[in-house]
Amino acid sequence: MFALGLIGLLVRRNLLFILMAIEVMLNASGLAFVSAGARWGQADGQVMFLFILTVAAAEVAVGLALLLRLYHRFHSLDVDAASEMRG
Amino acid sequence: MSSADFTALLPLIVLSATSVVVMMAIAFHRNHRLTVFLSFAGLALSFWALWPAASVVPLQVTPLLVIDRFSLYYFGLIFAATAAIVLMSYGYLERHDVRREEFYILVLVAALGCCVLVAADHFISFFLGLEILSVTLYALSAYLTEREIALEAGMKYLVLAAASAAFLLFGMALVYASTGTMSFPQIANDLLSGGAAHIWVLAGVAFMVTGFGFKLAVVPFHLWTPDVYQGAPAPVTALIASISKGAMFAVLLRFFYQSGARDLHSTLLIFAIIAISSMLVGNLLALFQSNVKRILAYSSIAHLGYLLVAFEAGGKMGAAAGTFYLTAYVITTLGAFGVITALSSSGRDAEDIEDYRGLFWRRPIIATIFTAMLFSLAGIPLTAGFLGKFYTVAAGANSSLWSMIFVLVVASVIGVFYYLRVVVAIFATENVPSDAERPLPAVHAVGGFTLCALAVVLIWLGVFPHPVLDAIHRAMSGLF
Amino acid sequence: MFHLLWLVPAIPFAGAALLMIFGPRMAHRTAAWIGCCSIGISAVISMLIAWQFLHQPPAGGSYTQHLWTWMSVANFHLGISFYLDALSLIFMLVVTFVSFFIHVYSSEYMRGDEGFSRFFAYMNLFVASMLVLLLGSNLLLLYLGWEGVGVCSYLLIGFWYTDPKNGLAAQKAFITTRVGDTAMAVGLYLLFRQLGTLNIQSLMQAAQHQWPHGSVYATAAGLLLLGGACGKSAQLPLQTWLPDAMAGPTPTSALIHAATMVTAGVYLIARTHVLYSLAPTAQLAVAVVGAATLIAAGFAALVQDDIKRILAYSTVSQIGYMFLGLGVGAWTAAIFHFMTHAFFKALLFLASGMVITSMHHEQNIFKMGGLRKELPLAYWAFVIGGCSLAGLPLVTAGFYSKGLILWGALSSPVGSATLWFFGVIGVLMTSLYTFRLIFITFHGPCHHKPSQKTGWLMGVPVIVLMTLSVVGGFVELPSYLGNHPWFTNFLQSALPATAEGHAPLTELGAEGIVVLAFFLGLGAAWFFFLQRRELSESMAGSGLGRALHRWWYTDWGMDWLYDRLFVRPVGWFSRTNKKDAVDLIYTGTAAVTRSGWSSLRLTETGRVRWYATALVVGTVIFVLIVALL
Amino acid sequence: MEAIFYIAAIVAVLATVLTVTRLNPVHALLYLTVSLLAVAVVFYTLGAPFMAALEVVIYAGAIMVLFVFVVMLLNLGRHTVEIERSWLSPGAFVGPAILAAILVGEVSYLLARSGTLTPPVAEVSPHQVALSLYGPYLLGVELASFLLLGALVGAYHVGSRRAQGRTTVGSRSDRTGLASGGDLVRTGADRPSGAA
Repeated sequence: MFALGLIGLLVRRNLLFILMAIEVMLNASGLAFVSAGARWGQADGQVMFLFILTVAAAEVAVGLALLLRLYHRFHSLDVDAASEMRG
Repeated sequence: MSSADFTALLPLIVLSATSVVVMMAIAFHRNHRLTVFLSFAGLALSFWALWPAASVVPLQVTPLLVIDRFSLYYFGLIFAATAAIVLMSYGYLERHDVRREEFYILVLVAALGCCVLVAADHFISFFLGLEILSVTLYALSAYLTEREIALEAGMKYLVLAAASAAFLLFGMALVYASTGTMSFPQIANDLLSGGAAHIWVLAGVAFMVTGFGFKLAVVPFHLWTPDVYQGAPAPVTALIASISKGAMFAVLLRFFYQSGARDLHSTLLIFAIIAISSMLVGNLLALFQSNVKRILAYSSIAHLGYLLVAFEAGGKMGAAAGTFYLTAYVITTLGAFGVITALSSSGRDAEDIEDYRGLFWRRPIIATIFTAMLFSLAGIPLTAGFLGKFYTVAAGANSSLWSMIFVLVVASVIGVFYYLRVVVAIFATENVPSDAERPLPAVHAVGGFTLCALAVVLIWLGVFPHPVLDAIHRAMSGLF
Repeated sequence: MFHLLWLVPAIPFAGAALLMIFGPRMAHRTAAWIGCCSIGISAVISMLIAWQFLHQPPAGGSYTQHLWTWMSVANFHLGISFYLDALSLIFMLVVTFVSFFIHVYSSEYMRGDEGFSRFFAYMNLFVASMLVLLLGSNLLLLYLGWEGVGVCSYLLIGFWYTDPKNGLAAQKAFITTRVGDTAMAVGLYLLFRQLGTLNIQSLMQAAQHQWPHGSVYATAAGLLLLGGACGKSAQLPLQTWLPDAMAGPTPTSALIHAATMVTAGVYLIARTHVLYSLAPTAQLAVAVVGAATLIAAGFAALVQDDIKRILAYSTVSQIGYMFLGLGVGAWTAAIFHFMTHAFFKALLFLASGMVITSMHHEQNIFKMGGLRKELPLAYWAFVIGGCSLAGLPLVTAGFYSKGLILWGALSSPVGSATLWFFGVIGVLMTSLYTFRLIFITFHGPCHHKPSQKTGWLMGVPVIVLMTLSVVGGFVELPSYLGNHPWFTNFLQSALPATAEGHAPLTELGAEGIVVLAFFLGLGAAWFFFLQRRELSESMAGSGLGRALHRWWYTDWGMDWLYDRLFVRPVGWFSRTNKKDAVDLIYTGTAAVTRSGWSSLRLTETGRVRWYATALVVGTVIFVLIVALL
Repeated sequence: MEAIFYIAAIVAVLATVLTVTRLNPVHALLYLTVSLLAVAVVFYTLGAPFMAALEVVIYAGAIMVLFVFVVMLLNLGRHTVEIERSWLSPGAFVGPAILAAILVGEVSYLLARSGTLTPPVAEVSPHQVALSLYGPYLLGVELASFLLLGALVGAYHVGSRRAQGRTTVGSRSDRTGLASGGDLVRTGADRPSGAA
């Protein structure tokens, strides 16, 4: 799933999809933590997942705010539209 | 938590309280000057709180944070750097027609994130610190929302930082899965006992390198640097370049030293590759660049490469050399971006090399400060940068890293070329634009004062480094 | 008192920093106060230190003040520390005092100039660097001060940077001294490499112990350091920059290009005298360079028409005397001449500054004349300074110091009658050109009426220096005058005594010949330039005279020679050999870096997905490394 | 139990594939939600029932709602699908897929080399999680609240549309006065619920 999220990140030009792909990647890492925690029978993995959840929410909040802003500015969600700086 | 715990955490508590106080103050009365004053006072108070904290260290505060001399040294660096950024931002934001006050909340929270990173010896606090820093930096990079390139910078930073954080997390999960612990020293125990799942740790560390490498902006994770440096407002760039990288380097030292992951062959190999390619690629990219912010971005890639040489050298000497280099680098970067901040007008940042043509004849003081900063970056004697490089080379030589030293020297020679290009532009006497052609904004007194102070500290460190070196050597007790 | 030593360079430095930062917004009056007071305080402290040095000499004749360690790695420690012994004390005293008077003078001379505070900032910075150069206990500080004074000299020569001619002169000075500096840097590195320390005193001790007499290393190091000294002190063959350096403001010429900086070479050689004692070849080279320079510059001075250029050539010539003294082992005599020269040459420059100001910045002496009545103070300053320079017997300082050098050249085992003979010819030349200058400028018909009168701020320093130019010589009385070598005795703790060898003449007899040469020159000048000016003009007008005049006027054609020898061949070489192998290395490196840059630049596409791909590729590679190992 | 684990895992992977490849954002979101629900089931089988619940409530619930909001706000409809089609050629998948495959291959190779880790699945009750969250990791909770504070202020600033030329130029900042301060207070009031 992590790899799938990665593919999504690399393939998509639409910022919305990229954000979704990032969510998938974070979720996959969370899954890894929960299963690792389960392996050791510890609560730590789940605690970490909880924080990942929080972080995911925060990132999405800022990410979507930025997305709205970009859309108003460029009238497109194409990330390549905003590639003025290079070289 | 005991009272000693609270004393040890006092600097962090004061800092967090400051951000809340600033927010409250904004809620009741929006005033730029008041906000700056409160932020600065809070940072000063946090700095003061280092002394009570120093009396109880080293202390493990909950499994998440460890407050020792190493942490306190970096706290001090972060507080001072943040205070400088806050003061420099005042004049800059005054010229911009945006909501100004939230900027300071974000800066304070970012500083908190850096402090958490520095004190983290557990994956949870490491991750949280990193994310506190990242999330605020997304917003800060795009702070001037009316600028397209700022939005672009924010977007690029967001996507890549989130992706690299996912890699980091995945690596942490692998390490956790194999060792069953998330605390750095306990990972070391597991590694020492040679657990069956040794290889998992290696794979996890390799993934984590991506997370480290992104924030440190080293090859091959460096591509975002110039764009974000260019797009973000100059004070934010200063923040990204100085304390964000500094805190990341601190946690790099702490993680790899305390978890014992530094002693793995493949780790050393990976970092050697990163260091060598960063030094070369960064300097080569900067060669004919005409945008000063991008030049500094590329040079920062190279500087992080030099820092990794100190990391590779290892031992107390390597860590101390790295810390000193970093201190010098933070001061220098703040100064350089401070000059850009001070000379930026409301429309655009002063980032083109042409903006600096003949600056010496128009603004001698600020031009001299900028020259001093560039000399320090180039590693010219009597500046802090020279001593940093000297100690790094000495540490490298001590560990017989001859190939890396060779690359370092070659890269430094290339580096001198582009720093001198800027210096030549500053002292150029021909085609100096007049005030009418290219008006220079008046330097705000607060920012100007900060710049002078930075220049003084730079020279002071370059000439009389001993107090700081002693502090660093004491700080190293936290790692060993 | 000794612990105040660090303040001596620190205060001028602080003054320079203050003036640089706040100068532009400062009233001229404040800037002048800061500039003069910092040097004044520094001079007072030097005097206190000297007082204590005389009354309670430190153990071993030297005092080291260790301030802090700059770098320390393993067994290599490099400290910021100052070293005071009789030699550096003399230099320190002269530098601070002469600087102080010149600063006072400048506060009037530069009045109303746009860059008033900038001037004082540079001057203060110069004094600070010069003191670091003198007091530094290790090669690094020495080099730092050495480069520092070079930079200040560059900045001050090009002080009026709006005139491109001044900028060119500054560049010429910088590049020429750079040639010497490179030699010196190599020499210093050689010393460090061979002897393993940077501390000058330990270096000298180590050299004495490790290197045999006539050792190759000592010779090489000595010659390389001599190269540096030639550059900074404007000795043959690197002397051409100094006359052009007169483009700077006159106080600058007085301080930097006459009294202090140009004698740094003398200081360097005196400081490393052990090397030269070990390497007779190098020492002989010093003497030959000195003798050749003093004659060549003497002739060049004879035909110049710019008042400051005459003085510049005379400076070159007098430093030639100092080198001659060093070269024959008359160490203390050279230092003695440095001191008296600082007094009278600063005096002459300051007086010429008065003349130039009142003549509306006219510097050609043939456009002056008859100024004796109009500018009595300047006239008397020139007379006293000139007499001291030329060595009027018994009453002037220059007579004693030059006499000591000449006696050393004749009597020391390293000296010879030839060197002495050159020196005596030099005396003749000196007195000839000095009095030519005085007679043409102050006597004869008056061409222009001087306008401005100068104030007391310019007058007082001139009077003080006049006094010093006379009494400065009485600290050392030769044997035929009662034999009171106070100065030599004082320096004995730092420099070895002049060895006495077989001399063909007695000291009194030799001195008699020198005095004769002086009066011969004076008489000739009086005859040709005052009584029968037309005679000198017809001589200069004849074919041979014109050729010689032209040859000497262009400083023996040195600039022309350099142009032919270096500038043009290099230009020709680079033009015709564009595709040469040597060139190919440079263009090749440039091309490689440039192509590296342009190909790497392509990676910065600005596309975020591409950046993310790089991130992933990096991760893949690193995980692969882990997997394979 | 094991069967459920594998079925849920396969569903999760398939749903994720579809998320990545869908052209219509709403469809993609739906598949993402499905994927998250499947992961919740996986959590349950791994003995983490509390996490399963949170996954549904926060991820599938709250975070997805944010996405839906944005999709609605921007009115992304048929037009988007067309654009997406033009952007998303099958060829575009090749490179990233290869990279991802290599990465997966490497990790599986590493895992295979070290021998399989038999997961001794033990249920970790919500009680245990709570004890450790508010015990040793209490500071983490505090830090998370600051993370949210930062995110909140950031999102508030970046998202607000005020800056676009509606204000007059002035050197003092009082002009927005208490009104926008009030904004912040109101938005700030959400903080405790976010941090919990």
